[in-house]
Amino acid sequence: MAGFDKVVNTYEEAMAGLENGMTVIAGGFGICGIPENLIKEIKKMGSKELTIISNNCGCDGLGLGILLEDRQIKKMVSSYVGENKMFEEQLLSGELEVELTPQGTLAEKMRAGGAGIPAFYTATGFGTDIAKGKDVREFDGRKYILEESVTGDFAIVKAWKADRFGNAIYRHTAMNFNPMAATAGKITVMEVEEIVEPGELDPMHIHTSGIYVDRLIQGTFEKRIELRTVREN
Amino acid sequence: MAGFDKVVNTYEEAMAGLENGMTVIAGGFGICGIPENLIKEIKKMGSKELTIISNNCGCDGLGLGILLEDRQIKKMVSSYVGENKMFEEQLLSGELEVELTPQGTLAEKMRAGGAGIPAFYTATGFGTDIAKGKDVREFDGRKYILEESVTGDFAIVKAWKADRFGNAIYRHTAMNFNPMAATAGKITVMEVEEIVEPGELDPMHIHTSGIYVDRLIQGTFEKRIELRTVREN
Amino acid sequence: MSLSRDQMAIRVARELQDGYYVNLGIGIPTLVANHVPEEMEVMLQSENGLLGMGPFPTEDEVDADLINAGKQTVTTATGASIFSSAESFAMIRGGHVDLTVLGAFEVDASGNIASWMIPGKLIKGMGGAMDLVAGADNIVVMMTHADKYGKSKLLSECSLPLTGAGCIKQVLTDLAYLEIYDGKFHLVERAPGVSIEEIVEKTAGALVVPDSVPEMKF
Amino acid sequence: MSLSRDQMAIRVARELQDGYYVNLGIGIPTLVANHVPEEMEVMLQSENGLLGMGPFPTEDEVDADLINAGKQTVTTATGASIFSSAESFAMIRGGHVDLTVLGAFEVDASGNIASWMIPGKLIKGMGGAMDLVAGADNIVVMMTHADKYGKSKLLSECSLPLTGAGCIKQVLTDLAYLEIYDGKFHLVERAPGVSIEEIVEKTAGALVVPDSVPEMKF
Repeated sequence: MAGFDKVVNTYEEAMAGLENGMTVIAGGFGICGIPENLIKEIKKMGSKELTIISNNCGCDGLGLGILLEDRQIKKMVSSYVGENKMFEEQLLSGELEVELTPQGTLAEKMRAGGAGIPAFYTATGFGTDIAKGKDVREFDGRKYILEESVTGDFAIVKAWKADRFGNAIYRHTAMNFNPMAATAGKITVMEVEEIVEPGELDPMHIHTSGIYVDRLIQGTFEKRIELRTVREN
Repeated sequence: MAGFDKVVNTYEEAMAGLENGMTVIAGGFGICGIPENLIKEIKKMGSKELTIISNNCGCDGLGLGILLEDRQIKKMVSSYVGENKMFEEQLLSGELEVELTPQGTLAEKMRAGGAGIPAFYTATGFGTDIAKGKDVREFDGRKYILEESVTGDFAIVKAWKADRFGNAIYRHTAMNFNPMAATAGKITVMEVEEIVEPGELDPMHIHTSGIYVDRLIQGTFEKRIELRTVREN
Repeated sequence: MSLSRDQMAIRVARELQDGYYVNLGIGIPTLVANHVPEEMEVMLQSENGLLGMGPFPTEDEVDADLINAGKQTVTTATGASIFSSAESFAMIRGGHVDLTVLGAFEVDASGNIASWMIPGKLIKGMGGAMDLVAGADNIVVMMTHADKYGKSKLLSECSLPLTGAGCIKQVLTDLAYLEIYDGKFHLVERAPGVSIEEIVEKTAGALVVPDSVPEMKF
Repeated sequence: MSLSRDQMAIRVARELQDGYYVNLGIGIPTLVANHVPEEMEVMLQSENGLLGMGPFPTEDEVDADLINAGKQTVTTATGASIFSSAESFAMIRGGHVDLTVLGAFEVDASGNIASWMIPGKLIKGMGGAMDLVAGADNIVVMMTHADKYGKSKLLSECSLPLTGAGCIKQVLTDLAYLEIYDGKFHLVERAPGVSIEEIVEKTAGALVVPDSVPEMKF
C-alpha cells in the first residue's frame, strides 16, 4: 500500500481535480520560490475563473503572470501586483478583480486558514481603506481590525528538498509564503528540486511537515532572477 | 561595543530586573525543555506575587514547582497542572489562583502575543466553561470564541544551542512551548547547553531568531525524566 | 461478554486507513497503536510536537529531550517531523489529523463530551483535550459503557463540565459501537454475546436500535 | 541648501543605535545602510524572510533563492536567520524591529501616512508597508519636504489613501527633521543654510517652531 508516499510522477496527476472557479493559494515572493511547473500545468489545463491567493502575480511570461495570457484568473488576492502589463490591461478593462491585502495580513490569513483560526485582530490597515466594512475593536487602548483567514481548494508550493512523505525544507528566502500556503489547501501540491528517502532529513529541521502535503513531484526550475544586483568582486 | 552579543555570564544578570508582581512566560512541556536554572534563580531572588504562564507547573522539587515552596506564585496560567502535592494544597487553601487554558489555545496565545495579534477566534472550548464571558462569533456556520493573546514582563526559555546573537535551535521535543514563549517577553532570557559563534548555525535552520532574545546564558541541566518508559532491547 | 481493553483497541483500529495521521489520547487509546493492521501504515502525532512517534526506547536510547504527550520517553519513526506546540495545535485545530481517539467520562446524545474534570476532585486541567475534540472531524471516543457502579456514561445530557460541544460522532464502548447524529445514539455493532437489552439498559441517552445489529468479530 | 539623498541617509543613520534591528524600505531608505557608524553594528531585516541582510553578491555568489524585499539578489550576513513571511511579519507586527525607515507621498500633523497609492494611477499594492507602519514604534519617514511642483508633503490632513493612521512620529525631509505630536509638526533641526521661513512656507500642516532650531552638521 502507498502509506505516506506522496510522490506523483506527472504534472497531470499533480494538478488533477482542479476545476473552473476554484481557489488556488500559491507560495512565492515575486518569482522567488514559486511553483513554476505547477503554474504551467494550470495554464495547460486551461482552468478558468480561478481565484488566486498569492503575494504577487509573477511577471510577464513567468509564474502566475502566464495565467493572465488566456484570462484564466477571475480574481487575485495579493499585496503587490507589480509591473505586469497584461495585469494592468485586464484590471483596467474590468476582466480581473483584485483584492489588495497587506503582506503581513496575507501571510497571517494563510497561516490562520491552515491552523483552524477563522479570524484574528491586527492593527495593520486600521484607519485605511483596507479597514472598510471590517470590525474594529480596542485592546489595551489601541484599535485593531478583524481579518478573516483564507483557505484554498488547492495550494501549490515549491520547496527545495522533501522526503517521499512530504517532509520538506526550503532554501534561503525561497521559503517566504510557501510554508503557510502549504497548510491552507484542501489539496496541497508541492514541487521540489529533489526527493529523498524518509529518514534522510533531520526531523528537527523540517520546515513543512508531510501532514500538509497531499502530492509531491520533482521538477526542474528556471529560477529566473527579477533584479540581478551585484557588487564588484 | 556589544552589538548583537546577548551573552551574560551569571544567572543574576540573566534575571536582573524581575520584580514582585511581574508576569513570567516559561517554555517547557512537563519538565522537558524547561529553563531549569532560570527558575532556580527566580527562587533564589525570592520574587513574590508572580503570574506564571506555562503549560505545566513542573513537579515537586523541579522546574516551576520549586517556586511553590516559598509561595512565590500568585497565579498560574496553564493547561495541565498535573500531580503536584504542594500545588494542590495552595490551590485548595486559596493561596494560588489557576487559570486553566486549553493547550493549543495557550500556545496560540503566546504566539499571538509575540506577533502583535491581540486576539483570535478558535473553536476550542466553545460550549464549555472556558467560553464563559468570551465573545462568540459564527464563521461559515460554526461557532468560535474570542481568545486574547498573552505577553510577559519576562520570558524564560531553554534551547539546545544558540549563537552569541541568540539565534537558537531546539533539540527534539524539548522545543514545545519555547519558540512561542521566546517571542512574548518584554525581556526574553534564554539558557542553552552550548553557545557557539555567529555563523556556525545554518540560517535556514534557526528555530528562534536572535531578534527575540535579550539575554543568553550557557548552563548545565539536570534534565530529569518524568516517565522513563523503555522496551526490551 | 463485554470487550477487553485489547479488543476495544482492535475494534477502533478498524477505523484506521492506510496513510492516516492519528492522535491517540493518553490511557486506553494508546493501545490502538498495537493493533494497526500489518499491511497498513499510520503515523502517530503527539501534541507536544512530534509527528511520527516510534516505539518506546531501549535503555540505551532513552533521551530526556524526546517524550510524548503523556511525558513518556519515546523514539522517532522514520520520516518523523518535530515542531513547536503552536505548530502542533495548528495541525490539530486545522483539521489535518485524520483520526483522534480519546477517552471520556461521559458522552451525550448531542455529541457533547466530558472528559477532563470531576468537580470536587482536584482540577488537573484539560491539557490538549479541548483542542483535540474541537479540531478533529473524525473522533472516536473509547470508554466503558457504564461506570463501575453500573451508571451509564452515554447520557441524554452530560452532567460533568464539557470538553467540547457537539463534536463527537462515534463511540466505542466495551459493549457496542455507536454513532451519534440527529440528537440520538445509533447502535451500529455490539460486542460478541452482548444482548441488545443490556445495551439498551445501560444507555441513558436516546438510542436508536436498527432491525439488525451485527456482532463484532475478532 | 536642501540635503542630498546621501545627507538625508546620514542624518537618519544618526537615529541608529548599536544592536538595532532595522527595516529599510525600498528606495532612498536603503541608502541608510551605507552610513551606519563604524563603531556600531546593526542588522537589516528584509520582510520576505531574512534577518541579517549582507551586501549585494558578487557575480559568483548570485543566487536566485536569496533576495530581499525589493527582489534584488543579496547575501546573508554572519549570524543571519531565515524564516517564513508569517514569521517575518510576526517580528514586524509584534514590535520586535527597533527602527523602520520608509518613504512616503504625504504625512500629516496627526501622524497619518500615505505612501502606497495615487488614485488614477495603476494600483500596485501596499506590499508590506501597512504592516510596517502599524508594527513599529520607531518609524522615520524619509522624503522630500515638497513635491516637484513645490507642493508641501507635510499636510494638515493626507489627501491620498492612507497607509496607516496616527503612526508616524518622526519625519526627515531634505529641509528639516521634524517630530509629530499633539496634532502638530514640531521643527527639531534644519538643513544647513535652509531658513526657517522656507520650512514654514513649505509645511502645509500646523508647525511649531521653537526659539532655537539648530542646523544639522555633516
